[in-house]
Amino acid sequence: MLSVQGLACARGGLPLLEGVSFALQAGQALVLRGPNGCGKTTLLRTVAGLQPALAGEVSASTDSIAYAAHADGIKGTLSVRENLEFWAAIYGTRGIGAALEQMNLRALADRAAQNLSAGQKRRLGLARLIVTGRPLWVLDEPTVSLDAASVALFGAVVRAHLAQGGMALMATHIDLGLPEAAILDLTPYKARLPEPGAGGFDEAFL
Amino acid sequence: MASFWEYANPLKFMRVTDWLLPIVAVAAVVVTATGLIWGFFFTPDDFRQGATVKIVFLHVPAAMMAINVWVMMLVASLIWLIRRHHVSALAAKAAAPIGLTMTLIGLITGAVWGQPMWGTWWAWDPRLTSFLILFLFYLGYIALWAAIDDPDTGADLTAVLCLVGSVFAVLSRYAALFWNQGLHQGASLSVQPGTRMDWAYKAPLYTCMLGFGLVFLALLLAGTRTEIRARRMKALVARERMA
Amino acid sequence: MIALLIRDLRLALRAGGGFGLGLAFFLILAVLVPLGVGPEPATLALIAPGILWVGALLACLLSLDRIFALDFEDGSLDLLATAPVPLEAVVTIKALAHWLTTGLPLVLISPVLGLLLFLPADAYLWLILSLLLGTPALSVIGTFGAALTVGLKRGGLLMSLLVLPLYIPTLVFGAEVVSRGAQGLAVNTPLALLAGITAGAVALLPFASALVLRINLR
Amino acid sequence: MIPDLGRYTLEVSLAYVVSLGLIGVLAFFYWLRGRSVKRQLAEIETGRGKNG
Repeated sequence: MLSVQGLACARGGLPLLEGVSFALQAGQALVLRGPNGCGKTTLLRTVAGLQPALAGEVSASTDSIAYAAHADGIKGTLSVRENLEFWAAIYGTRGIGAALEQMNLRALADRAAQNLSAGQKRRLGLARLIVTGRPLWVLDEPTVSLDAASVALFGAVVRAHLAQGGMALMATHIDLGLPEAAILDLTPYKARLPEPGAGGFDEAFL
Repeated sequence: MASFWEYANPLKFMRVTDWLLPIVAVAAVVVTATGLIWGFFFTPDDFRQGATVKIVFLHVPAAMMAINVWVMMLVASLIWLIRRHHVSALAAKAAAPIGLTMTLIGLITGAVWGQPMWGTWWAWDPRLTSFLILFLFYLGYIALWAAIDDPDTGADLTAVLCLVGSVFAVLSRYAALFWNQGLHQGASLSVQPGTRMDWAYKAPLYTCMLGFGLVFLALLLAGTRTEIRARRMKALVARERMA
Repeated sequence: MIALLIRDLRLALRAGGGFGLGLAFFLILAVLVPLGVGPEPATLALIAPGILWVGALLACLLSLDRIFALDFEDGSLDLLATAPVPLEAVVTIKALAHWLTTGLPLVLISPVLGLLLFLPADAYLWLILSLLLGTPALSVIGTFGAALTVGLKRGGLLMSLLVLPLYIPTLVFGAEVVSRGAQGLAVNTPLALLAGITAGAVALLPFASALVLRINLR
Repeated sequence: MIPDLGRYTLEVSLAYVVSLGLIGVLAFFYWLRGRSVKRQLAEIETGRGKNG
């Protein structure tokens, strides 16, 4: 499970969000909403451990998190199988068969990833998430630039993941097609900047 | 209670340097002018090097500062990496162009001096080579600062570069020594090998060294003030955009 | 870890991976130098150690920006940084892959180019040995430079400016081994120093590279 | 007033002129940039004051 307490994070040296708290139990999904630039990506990267938090705590071992941005880290010159086997080896999981099956990629396993259609690529990206074997998925804009069918596929995969006791933390500004997910609007957590020249230590810059 | 680290507060730094900078600047001009005028007009010619000996009053202080500035940048970078005081990182940033200029002065005065003495503008002598390499390190450091938008990322990356660069600069120095035993006289304070430098030269030389140190300090304070303002300006603009 | 190495090697060897570019550059340089300097064997023999070392160094430099840039663009680097492998190990493996695809082929082809440049017969052993000892340092130092400039626009030129000064000690000692070998002098000292620099760089620089990579990914 | 520099007049005076010139140029740029940054910052700060 994941619990976030009083998290504050910054982008480019400026505090962006503060006092963000939420918890996620097994089988739950949480969607972060908010206008562009409100700090969704920053929050996700902080939770994933890519950047340090200004304050607060993220109580999930980083060992439980699989992070994915909209770039999937797929290598075009490697085949579907090679791509997945690589990530399986990195995460120390065995067997990519289940992921191939679930994403209906078995027939494409030996095709180079650069020859896949956009939807197939997306399926490969999702298969990568399954291959990691991690319970907590942290997804940044997972459905951006996808057609309706792919969005539905994405919803089905996340649902299956949740049904197996997984968790998902997602950021988006469009509809994900996951009505059962809880929604957290980040707008109220916008960090209040100190008054200019208030005499704080390094806040003198702000 | 009044800890040294308080000066790492940008506001306090600005307040203190507000009155300190003019004093340092005036002192820098006075001391440097005294030393150089003394050296240029009122020192005898050396019996072997003739009037060229007067170049020592520029060459040695500049060369000394070229190294000292890098050491100062190294210390400032370490302070930034360990204690994360922004003023420290900005001071390192402000120091680099001064160090670059000092290195350049050292190289140019050396060439102008070397021409009549050794009959060549340039020699691949370990000392000269080391300074040329130091010049490249300064260039790289400044270029890296200039290439990065985010101020904290820039501070972090340049600080690591400064650390790693220092190790390699020292290695290069030994490599250059190993590679070619040179023409350059050994100790910087003896004009001729074996004989001690006369006080007639030493006194103005020390004055010039102090003067160059003060010039560096004045420019450093001025530059750091500018960098603090620029940093604040950037933060304000970013803040405006976010609001 | 081995999976990462295999993946990087595969990527380098497949179409568009850029394998062989450094090698071709090294070859072209060895052809251009006699054309510029003149065919005099004595002159060429004199400058051969330096040319071969400078050529190897530039050929290494040429492929450095591929180490992280592609992985950064397609998001793999973010994923690797959040994966259960230490970033220090990732950086080391990347440097190793770079060495295997760039440094090692340079070492293997260098005797042929030595032939073109009339390198004295005594020097071949030292040429191969010094390149074998020195090119790993070039890869590791270059990985640091690549990590330092990974997120930057126009990072390639800047990286050259940052990396080349760091290459100086390796170049000096490496070329010194070969030219001493060519003159039949003792090579122990520069060889030991070269090995020392490589050992130090391989042992310590990955930590700096991982540190700057983390900063760049923030 | 000007000391007799003998055969090295050119070298010595060149060294002095170039060195002082470089320091002067550097100082001038530091001053120039300092002034422009100071002015820009002042503009932003007063702008902020007006907008609340």
